[in-house]
Amino acid sequence: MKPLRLILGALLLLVLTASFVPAQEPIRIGAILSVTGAASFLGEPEKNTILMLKDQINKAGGINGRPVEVIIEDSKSDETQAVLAAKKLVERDKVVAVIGPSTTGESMAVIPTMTQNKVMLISAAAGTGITLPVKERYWIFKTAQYDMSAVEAIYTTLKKKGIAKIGVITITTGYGDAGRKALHEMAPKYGITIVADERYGPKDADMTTQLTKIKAAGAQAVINWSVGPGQVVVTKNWHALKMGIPLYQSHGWGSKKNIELAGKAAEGVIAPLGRVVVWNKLPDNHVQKSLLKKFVTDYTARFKGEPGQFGAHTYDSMQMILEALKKVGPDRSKLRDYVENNLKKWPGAGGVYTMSPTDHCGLDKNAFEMVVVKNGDWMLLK
Amino acid sequence: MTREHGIALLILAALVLAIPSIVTDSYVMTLMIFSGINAIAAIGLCILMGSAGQVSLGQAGFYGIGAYASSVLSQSFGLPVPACMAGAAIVSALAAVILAVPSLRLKGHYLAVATLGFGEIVYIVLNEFGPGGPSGFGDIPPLSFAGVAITEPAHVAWTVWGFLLLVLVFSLNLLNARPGRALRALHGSETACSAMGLDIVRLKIKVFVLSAVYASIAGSLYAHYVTFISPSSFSFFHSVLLLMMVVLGGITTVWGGVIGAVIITLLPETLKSFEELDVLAYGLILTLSLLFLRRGIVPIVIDKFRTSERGHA
Amino acid sequence: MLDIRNITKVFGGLRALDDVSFSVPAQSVSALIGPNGAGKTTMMNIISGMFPPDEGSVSFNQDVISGLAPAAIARRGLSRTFQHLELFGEMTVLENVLVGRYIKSRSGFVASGLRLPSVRAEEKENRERSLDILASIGLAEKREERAANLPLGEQRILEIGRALATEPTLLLLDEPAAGLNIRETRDLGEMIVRLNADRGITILLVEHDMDLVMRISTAITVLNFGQKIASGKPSDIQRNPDVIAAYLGDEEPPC
Amino acid sequence: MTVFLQFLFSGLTVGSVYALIGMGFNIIYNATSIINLAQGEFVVIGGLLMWFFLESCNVPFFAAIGLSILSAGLIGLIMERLTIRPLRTNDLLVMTMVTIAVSIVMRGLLMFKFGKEPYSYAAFTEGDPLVIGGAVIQLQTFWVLGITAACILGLYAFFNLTMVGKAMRACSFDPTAASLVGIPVSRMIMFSFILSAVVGAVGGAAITPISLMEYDKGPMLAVKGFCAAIMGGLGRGRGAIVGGLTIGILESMTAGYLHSGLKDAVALVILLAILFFRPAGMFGNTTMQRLKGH
Repeated sequence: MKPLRLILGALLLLVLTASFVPAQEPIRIGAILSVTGAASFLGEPEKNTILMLKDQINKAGGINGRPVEVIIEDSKSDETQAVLAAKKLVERDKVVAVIGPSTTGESMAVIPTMTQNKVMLISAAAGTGITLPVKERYWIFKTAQYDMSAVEAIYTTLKKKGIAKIGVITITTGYGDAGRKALHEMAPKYGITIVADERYGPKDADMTTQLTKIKAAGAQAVINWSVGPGQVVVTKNWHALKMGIPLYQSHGWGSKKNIELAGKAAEGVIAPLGRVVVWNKLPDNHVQKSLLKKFVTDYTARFKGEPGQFGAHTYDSMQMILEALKKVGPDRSKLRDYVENNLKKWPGAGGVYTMSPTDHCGLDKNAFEMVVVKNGDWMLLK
Repeated sequence: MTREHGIALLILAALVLAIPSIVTDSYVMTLMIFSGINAIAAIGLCILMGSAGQVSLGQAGFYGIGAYASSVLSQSFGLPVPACMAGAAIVSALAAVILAVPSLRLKGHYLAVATLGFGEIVYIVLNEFGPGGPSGFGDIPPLSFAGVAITEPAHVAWTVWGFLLLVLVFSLNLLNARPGRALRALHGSETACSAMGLDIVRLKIKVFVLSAVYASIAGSLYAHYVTFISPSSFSFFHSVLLLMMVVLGGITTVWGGVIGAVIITLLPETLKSFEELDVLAYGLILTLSLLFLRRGIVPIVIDKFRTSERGHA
Repeated sequence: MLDIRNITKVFGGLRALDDVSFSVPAQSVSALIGPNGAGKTTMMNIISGMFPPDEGSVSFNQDVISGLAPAAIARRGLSRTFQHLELFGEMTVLENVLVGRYIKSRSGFVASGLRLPSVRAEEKENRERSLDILASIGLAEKREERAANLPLGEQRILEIGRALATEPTLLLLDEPAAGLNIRETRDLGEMIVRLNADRGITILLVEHDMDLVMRISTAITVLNFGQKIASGKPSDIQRNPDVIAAYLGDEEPPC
Repeated sequence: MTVFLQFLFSGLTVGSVYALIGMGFNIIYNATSIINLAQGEFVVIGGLLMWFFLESCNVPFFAAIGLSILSAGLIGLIMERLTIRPLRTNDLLVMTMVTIAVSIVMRGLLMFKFGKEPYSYAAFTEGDPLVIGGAVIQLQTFWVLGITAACILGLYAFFNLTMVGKAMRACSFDPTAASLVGIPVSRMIMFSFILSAVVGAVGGAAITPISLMEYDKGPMLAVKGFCAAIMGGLGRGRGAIVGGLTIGILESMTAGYLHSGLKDAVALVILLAILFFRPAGMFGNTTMQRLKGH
């Protein structure tokens, strides 16, 4: 009987002392990312970036002494799963804010949940519908540039080069579709005619047919809007066909992996890329340079590969939330107000943000640099 | 309907009524809602396969038609949600007739591929011509009845599981009456059925339509609950998922569809802790359950129960 | 009641039936016999519409039925059993008979699903009639048994019960005694006679058991290699030299 | 004309891969009547293993091909041993569902080992694309076509000239009779899995330099290959080839002359039309189908 009582006593003591130690309750941030499934190329760097920033802040002592915990839910690139994840994060885990989801569809799917529960969402997807109309998207922000901005960056270059007739080839996913709509919408403003509008599936093996059609239609440039293997296959086919017209890619092109996979076919491909991809080509006095340098070097040191455009999305959302937490503390509503009103000319990895009650994205076409592939590396297009 | 089915239904009804007091966590509630939605579609597939012996790899097509048709009707024409769901069910039924009339000449794998082709065509059409294209569209009116919106999770759960109960009662009634017996007979011997004067083709078309209507109801509920839909939720993978639910739960009874749907819906959530390996774990669990529970969970449990009962008597 | 006119059926190069004609008079117990491969089952399948004849016609109550689908023929009151049993093995004995009631009832999908009063009434009647049939064929006690679990003899009887549920005027029995022991065969014979006498059902029987055939049938047609070689009363058939020769060739003499 | 040729070449390239997958389906179907929906994963395994041996282990080209084939065959063997053999059921539906579950396991393993990004390696022969009638063909396309042709010939020779091949054919006609004359049917089933894994893997290795390969490409490939096999009539080698090429060319022509967004839909509609008019595929023998039963 005695030893048992002793153990019980010891346990009691342990429990008591444990509760006396000021073990700080962590601040919980949620994230819904397409870690697996069709959009996993987005979720992977986004997740890594968040993990890295979390460890960095905790190593530096957390937020006012409280550690930060990030609960990352894999949405499997599926809207139903994303909704489930949002409910779990908001109601069970009681997170202060949510980062993600990675795709427009999933973001749209979780908006009602976030709005009902009054929790800020900073999406990593580009779709305009995510933050517009702002009145109905009170709790929703995003760090991904509008597709419109990337299109404008491309069209500005085209106009400069005197190209007026283009062929468009897009992937039949939400990403490609959003790009396709933006390309059509902006074309008249820049005096550009789309002479061919082709599409392909995310797992298609050969796009020669579509490119041949574009060429036959008399296009002076090809614009491909996709992410994943498709953009490499298009590049290879474009190269093999010796089309004699330049190939432009979307901002999804910004991964060294693509140059590697396409080999010499990638030479001369032009794309509007975020500065995170070409940070070492920036002048030293650029506002984003130092933070990008640290971000990319840290990332590469910890994970193989680069964070790329998509890592930058969650880098910025995570930094915004952390900054707001430091300033106003873990209050869902105050965090939202801070992000909306206090981020002016705020340098991030994806660009320089200016948030306001009428703009919950805060980026424009200046977030992009036009970049050309040369000798297997990125070069700023002059 | 036999007494056992009646008792099971009563228990289920009691559980459904008690949902708000059992489930307080809205995340679990959401899981319940999705399970219920999947179960409605799975029951249709159960009757189609287990009773009439037809395989469909295109059930997600009807699910998608139900979701899109109902959403468009309610969003663009402002019709009340129940009317939209009924309208969507009619559209799905028509699609089912169009598919069934030529396909039912086909047997086994050929029929499977015809339904697969149908599902893919629906997916492509939604992708190309659906409102919002591949990106989908949102702001779909929420579930409502007589003008009162149903958005409270517990109320949505009641609605979904209420539909599920209705579908179950309807199905059990049907299966234990003239048409249902004919369907089960069809599974046993088509030769004998024709000698008994059964019009096999019409029966098959009707059961196909029935399964399409169930899938359509499920799709409509999904759309009005999530209020955002895109084609990716209605792809081939969802057809396979529904098939997996039915086979795992057991195709010989509609309860198999319900249990299978709940398990398949909950499984990925419980595997989250495996992180990177969750796909692998999911696949392994499916493989093992199919290997060891090949007749399906519900039939095996029922048999166990019956033998033990007999053992005691 | 049933008139078979010049039926020919060719499978590949084989003439399974070659210009066969005979008729089954109303209220009779007729039998179709012949050695293995004579074309008896082929004839049964043609009469019941499982496949069409190449030439010739089948008339039932003066209407040509050859070319109709099996289900359409069944709905005209011609039911059959199968040599290789075609029961609904996973369903209960009672349910098997209830399926037979299909064409005699009308509840559709929606009415049944909603269990409307009309459905309840019809179900009740179907159940009563089916139980009557089960009682008359001696399977009432096994009504909740799975059909596949019955012994062979009872399965054959259940097939007859199921056919009866369609309320036929003509019943085709394809080797009903195959695999039955002597006692079961005797019971079967008595049952067939009773059906014929009590319910007024005309019966056409294909059977190998000559004892049974000779005892119960009123008219017999004999096939050999697809051709009709004899027809007449049992006593005439037993004495017919062609028939004896045919069966001797088959090493299975009648009686 | 040039444009037409270009569409045709594109269709042939894609179609020959469908044909190879369709043949893989047929090999297993003939031995077991199972539709192996993990067939697409064999193709992915072929491509990714080839990359692994070539780029990661720096094995010379021919050795890499040999190793890939060997490993794929082994994976086919393991799949049969661990799932199909213990199952021993006549329930084709459960068997087919098991192949789906196995394909999920394979995807899980591939994701774990290779991650989610696409892989590629250099074409088998270096050099500029060939120009025929103004249309451009990548050299790798010839490899794909050549390998498909070699597989067709090889399989033909195997099934018609070797003892094992003849025994496998016997099993597909009538397993009971085959086992009566002393053919070990279960071993033939095992061979069929090995063979179909190898055929799939070879196709995967050949197509990767053109289309890239990633862990989750399998299901789409399986669906297309299945359609190819069905279009030609399940179980008919010749049928799968014609079916695969037909679908490939149809897709390419639709994309070229109609609209690229509709290419998959048009191919499917035509597949359905063929099925409705010839319920056992273009070369399927309806009576055979009826005799073989359900």
